[in-house]
Amino acid sequence: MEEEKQVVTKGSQKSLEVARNAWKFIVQDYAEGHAHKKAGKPVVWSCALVEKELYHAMGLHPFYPEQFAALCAVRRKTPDSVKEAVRFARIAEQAGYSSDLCGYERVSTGFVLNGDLEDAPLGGMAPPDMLVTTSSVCDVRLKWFEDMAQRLNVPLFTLDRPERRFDGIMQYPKPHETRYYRSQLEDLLSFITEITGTKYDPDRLNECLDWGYKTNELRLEILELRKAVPSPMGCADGFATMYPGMYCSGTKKAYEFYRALRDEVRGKIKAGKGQIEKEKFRLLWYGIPTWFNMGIFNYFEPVGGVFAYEPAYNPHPWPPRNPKDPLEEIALRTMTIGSTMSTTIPALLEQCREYRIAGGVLAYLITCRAIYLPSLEIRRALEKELGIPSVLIECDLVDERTFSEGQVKTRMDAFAEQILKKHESGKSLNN
Amino acid sequence: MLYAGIDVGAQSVKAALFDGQKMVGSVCTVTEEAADEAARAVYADLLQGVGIQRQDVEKVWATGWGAADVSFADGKSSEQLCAARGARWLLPAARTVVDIGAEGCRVMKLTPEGTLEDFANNSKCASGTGSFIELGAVYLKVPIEEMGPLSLAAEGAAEVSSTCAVFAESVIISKIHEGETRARIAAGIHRAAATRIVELIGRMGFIEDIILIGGAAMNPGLAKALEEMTGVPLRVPENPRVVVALGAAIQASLKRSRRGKSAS
Amino acid sequence: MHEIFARFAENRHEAVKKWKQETGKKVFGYFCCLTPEEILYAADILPVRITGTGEPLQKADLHVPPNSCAFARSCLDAGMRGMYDYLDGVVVPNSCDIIFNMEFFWRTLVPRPTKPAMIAGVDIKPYVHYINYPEKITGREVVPYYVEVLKSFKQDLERSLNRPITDDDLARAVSAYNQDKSQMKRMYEMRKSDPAGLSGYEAWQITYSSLLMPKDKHAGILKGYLDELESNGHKAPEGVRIYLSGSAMDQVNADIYKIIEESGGQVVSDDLCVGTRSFWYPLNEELPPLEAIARRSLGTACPRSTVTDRIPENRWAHLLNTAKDFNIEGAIFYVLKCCDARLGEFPHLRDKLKTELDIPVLFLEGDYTSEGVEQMRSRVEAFIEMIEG
Amino acid sequence: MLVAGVDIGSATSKSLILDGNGIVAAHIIETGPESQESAEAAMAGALEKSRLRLEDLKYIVATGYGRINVAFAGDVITEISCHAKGVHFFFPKARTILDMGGQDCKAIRVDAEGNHVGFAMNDKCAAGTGRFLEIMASLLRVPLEEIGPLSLQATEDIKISNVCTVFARSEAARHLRRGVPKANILGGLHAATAERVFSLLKRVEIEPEFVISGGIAKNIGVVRRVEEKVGLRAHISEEPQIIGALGAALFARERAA
Repeated sequence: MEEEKQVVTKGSQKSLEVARNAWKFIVQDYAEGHAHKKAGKPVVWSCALVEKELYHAMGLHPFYPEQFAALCAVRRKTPDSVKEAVRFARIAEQAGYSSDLCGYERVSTGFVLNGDLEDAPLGGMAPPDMLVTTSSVCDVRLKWFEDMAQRLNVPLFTLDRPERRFDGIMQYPKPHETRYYRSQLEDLLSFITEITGTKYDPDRLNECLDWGYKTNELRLEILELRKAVPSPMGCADGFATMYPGMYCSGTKKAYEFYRALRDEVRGKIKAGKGQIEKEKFRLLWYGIPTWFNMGIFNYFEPVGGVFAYEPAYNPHPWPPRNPKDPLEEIALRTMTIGSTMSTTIPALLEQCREYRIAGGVLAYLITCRAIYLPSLEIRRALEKELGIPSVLIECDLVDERTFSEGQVKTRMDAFAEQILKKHESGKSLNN
Repeated sequence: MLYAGIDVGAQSVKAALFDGQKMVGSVCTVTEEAADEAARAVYADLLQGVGIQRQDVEKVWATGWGAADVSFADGKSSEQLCAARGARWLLPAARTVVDIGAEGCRVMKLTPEGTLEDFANNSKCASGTGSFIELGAVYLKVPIEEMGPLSLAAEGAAEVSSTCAVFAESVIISKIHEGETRARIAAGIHRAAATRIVELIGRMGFIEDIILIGGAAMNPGLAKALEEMTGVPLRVPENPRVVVALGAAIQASLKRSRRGKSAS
Repeated sequence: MHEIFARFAENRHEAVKKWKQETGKKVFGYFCCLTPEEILYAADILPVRITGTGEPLQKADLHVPPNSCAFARSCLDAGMRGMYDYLDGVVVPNSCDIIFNMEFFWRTLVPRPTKPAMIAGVDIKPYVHYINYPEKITGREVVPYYVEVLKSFKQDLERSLNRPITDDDLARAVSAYNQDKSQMKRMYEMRKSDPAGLSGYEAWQITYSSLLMPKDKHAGILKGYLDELESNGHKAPEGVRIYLSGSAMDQVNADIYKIIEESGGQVVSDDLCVGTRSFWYPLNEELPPLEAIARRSLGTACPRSTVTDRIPENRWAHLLNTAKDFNIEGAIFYVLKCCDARLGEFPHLRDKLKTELDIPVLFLEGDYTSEGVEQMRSRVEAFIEMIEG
Repeated sequence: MLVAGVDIGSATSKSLILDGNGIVAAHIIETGPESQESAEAAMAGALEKSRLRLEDLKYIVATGYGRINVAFAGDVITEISCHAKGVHFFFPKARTILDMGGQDCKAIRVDAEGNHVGFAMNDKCAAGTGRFLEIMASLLRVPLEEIGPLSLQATEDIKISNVCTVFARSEAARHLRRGVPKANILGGLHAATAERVFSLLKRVEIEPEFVISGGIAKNIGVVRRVEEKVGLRAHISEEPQIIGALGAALFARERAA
């Protein structure tokens, strides 16, 4: 971390040791990926929402363009140059990709168009043998991966998870839905076998799913621990430590990472220690963070505000392990996730109660339709249902050119004044 | 034989006279008058300046935003086409024409033979136009004609990150507070505008020679910023504002031989 | 132009309300050409495509943020303003991120004519129906999956309407749709000639009205009209042959056809949902009707859908064939701001058009206002002039 | 007890001195490039008017865009809280405030004590800000204070479709070139501004009573059009521009107490 300092700007101050060391985990994982490729083994570029245990079971090392774009948002080539994300986004925009498109898409496309896949932070993403994406959550990842596959002339596989809608009650996936998804998982495995020669081995997959399941349980436990007052682990820690769970699920190293994290959080709670000395109010961060400016997560600390909860990368409970039919298990897991406002908004309100949230900072991501579209409804629900004020931070995920610091500061200051006024007047801040 | 071209823009009207070999006269007037009257007045000025009569002119060709309103024109063509014609006549090696006016920026790509192959316009936002620099000058309290020379005096440039011409004001003010010199800020404003323009040039493939025309071409600061960012020398003609009008005049001279497709 | 087509295309709400009053039948609104409207037709319902107003938003701006599809926002605004109060139901397929969310927005924000019938937290007579359309349209199990989705939609409909929808009803719908599709194809065939048999704007009026009229009626009138055009040798004005690609094309932005024509061009084919995509894909009458409907809907080459497995080329295939069959000289992409699927595929299609077919491309970013369309004029003029040389 | 508020906006800087009875003096100047200098000059003006010295003031609060750079201020508070406070002083019944300055336009909801309980601000585009109309006034060569009244003489509001200030300017120039009367162009520009402002106001849910403050409150053309859309008459402070400084001074009084 030390030697990186001069090129990493506006990092966040993390409150946990494990979170401060998460960077090493990422560097190590990239290095393993590059070594894997050099040894002649296959590499996949994957959308972050594909079930990663499959890759580890099939001997693939995955790189994730979304995560890579976020990495580019914090790194510069030289201290004087623009952020790598801006450099790549410009390349894409020159090639006709609209600046209204998702920053992740523009950055990784620019990286591909740049031609030199090593000319990037951490040596870039190793040249892929295949691309895999999913229709989960947003449309962009379909077109984006199609486009990269065409430009790299590399085979692509798309998993389709139909966006299920829940009307009032949570519905268990119907047989035709899991059957549909399961058939695609089978086809994905044959697709991988065809390219790499590696045969599908259910025992190997079960082993990875065991690690994945245990890791997920740990992450759920940590999430539960984070409800403690004062907040032992903030959003800066949360975002810094999501990498192993999001991208390395199914490996022992991810499990060990969260075990250490869980222990540290437990210890902090036991010692009665929070993120800061005197916690006055707790905040929600809705959406993906402003990767280019993670310092924002410490912004309210001088006035006693801490970011306590972020729903973005949180784990969902998994269905029980089904070693006899691991593909069925994965299909069931995936088809249980819902992403309509009918369910996400009430769930978010419930979480705000549980985490004693006093205010919401909503990333108003103008280029990420999936996160952006519900923003105004969430803002209204927080105010109407819980009496919680919120503020919108308008920007892209990784493209700092969209971020107006002065404007954001005024908004956040006024928002803090509003919350503190409530605090002074003796109204309960922690619902 | 003489041919006239009239370029009716939103803020100024330009006219040029072409004799088949060279440009024999040109006028550029900032005016608020209705398009037809303004064109008439500028055309009269042009003829008077050269000292010829209306009947000496074989054809009058209109272009620009108000081209359709020029009642005495024999025909009209788009600005893109006229810019290509004019630029190519001034610089036979031109393959890329960058036309930066007050509100618009467009880049034309030409084939090796000189015909228009493709073009790109700036879309909904005015960064990368002359106005961006103009407003910057207002905020810096520097006369607009001094902006370019001022920026040339700077060592390096301040980062002006705002993409909105109006909001650049707060960025500029905060740069002043940070102790930045006016020259460095002026350089930063030019770089910000140039970034957008380079994006458009990039879309057309950066093919040399690149010629810079339009009112903003007279700003040496912008030309320098563009050269630095593209890494390619830019050619600026002597009177860049009238190149499109000249192109219209040339277009008029070519229209004779075409398959009866006169102006509709 | 046939007066009935013009009436439906230019005054859609009045025309449909009048039809409803005269027939006493039900009308459902739907988003997107992927909707299995044949099932609605089979239930004796008139399916009409929902479009917006292009006016400044009055109500929806409070709920849907600005940096998103202006078309969808405007549709919702029209709904919230009561302009669609004559609808008896609304169908929302999962056809893109924003339309997907229209299910929630329409259900929670647009006043509905009927009361919900709640059982265990579920509305068993929904006003807004959601169709979980697959995003990958070529998977091994996609047809059985989608047939199941359609079955449950049909059941919801039967419950809401209190009537069965039989296989005979469906077969009748399939046949009526095919008749209209064949007339529409014939109309497009007539545009292959130079000059084209119909102008781009005429073709648009005919296409748009087909989305607002019962298909049997539309097919009948269209047949008579095309016969008449053929017998009197009608031709559209000559012009540079343009392929139009882009987002939703309704009464708000259809002036783009006129602008192209006035600039010396003529739209001869397209890749629009109010265009080829609404009829291009026939229904196989040999198959069980639901499967035929499922396959038609899955066969539609929407920019949002993906075919993948290896290198995806279905969008290019449509373009390539059209460009050859219709002798295209230039392509205009009129894409609404923030339309992710369109914006994401554009650079690739543009590059292929230029390098493989040597067809020049003009990109226009639309904002779904009629003034916005007018502002495109000078660029369209320059583009067509460029092609003329 | 004497206290003061200083409001350093992007266009003008304001200072206001308050004692137990009310406003003692206020002063408005154009903001220079340096916030600190502007703050000093604005403060000096008010001190001169009231024949006071800086040492006489017990507490000073700074607000506005340049608030961080005011060395002599005891505290800084955002313009949103200050505007709410200032408006509340004049209009205790006010619940919805529209404040339109040069670059910012904000809608603020306040409670019975004058605390802001919700706000919405314009996005990163300058359409719908005061500067938008200033730029148009200079294009049309109409003095700024006359554009509002002139816009009300419009026989028809020309539709302005461009949201970008610079492009709207060229659109306006084209209308001028087509012979459209200035009043109608201004009508269109004011209508476009009112449209943007209204959509902001809707986001805080308009409740009576409704107050317009900030520089734009002097523009009758915008005020009338916004009133029409909102369906409420707006209260307007006679010196709408000093509301922020007043709010800051009121906060200073609370801090000093």
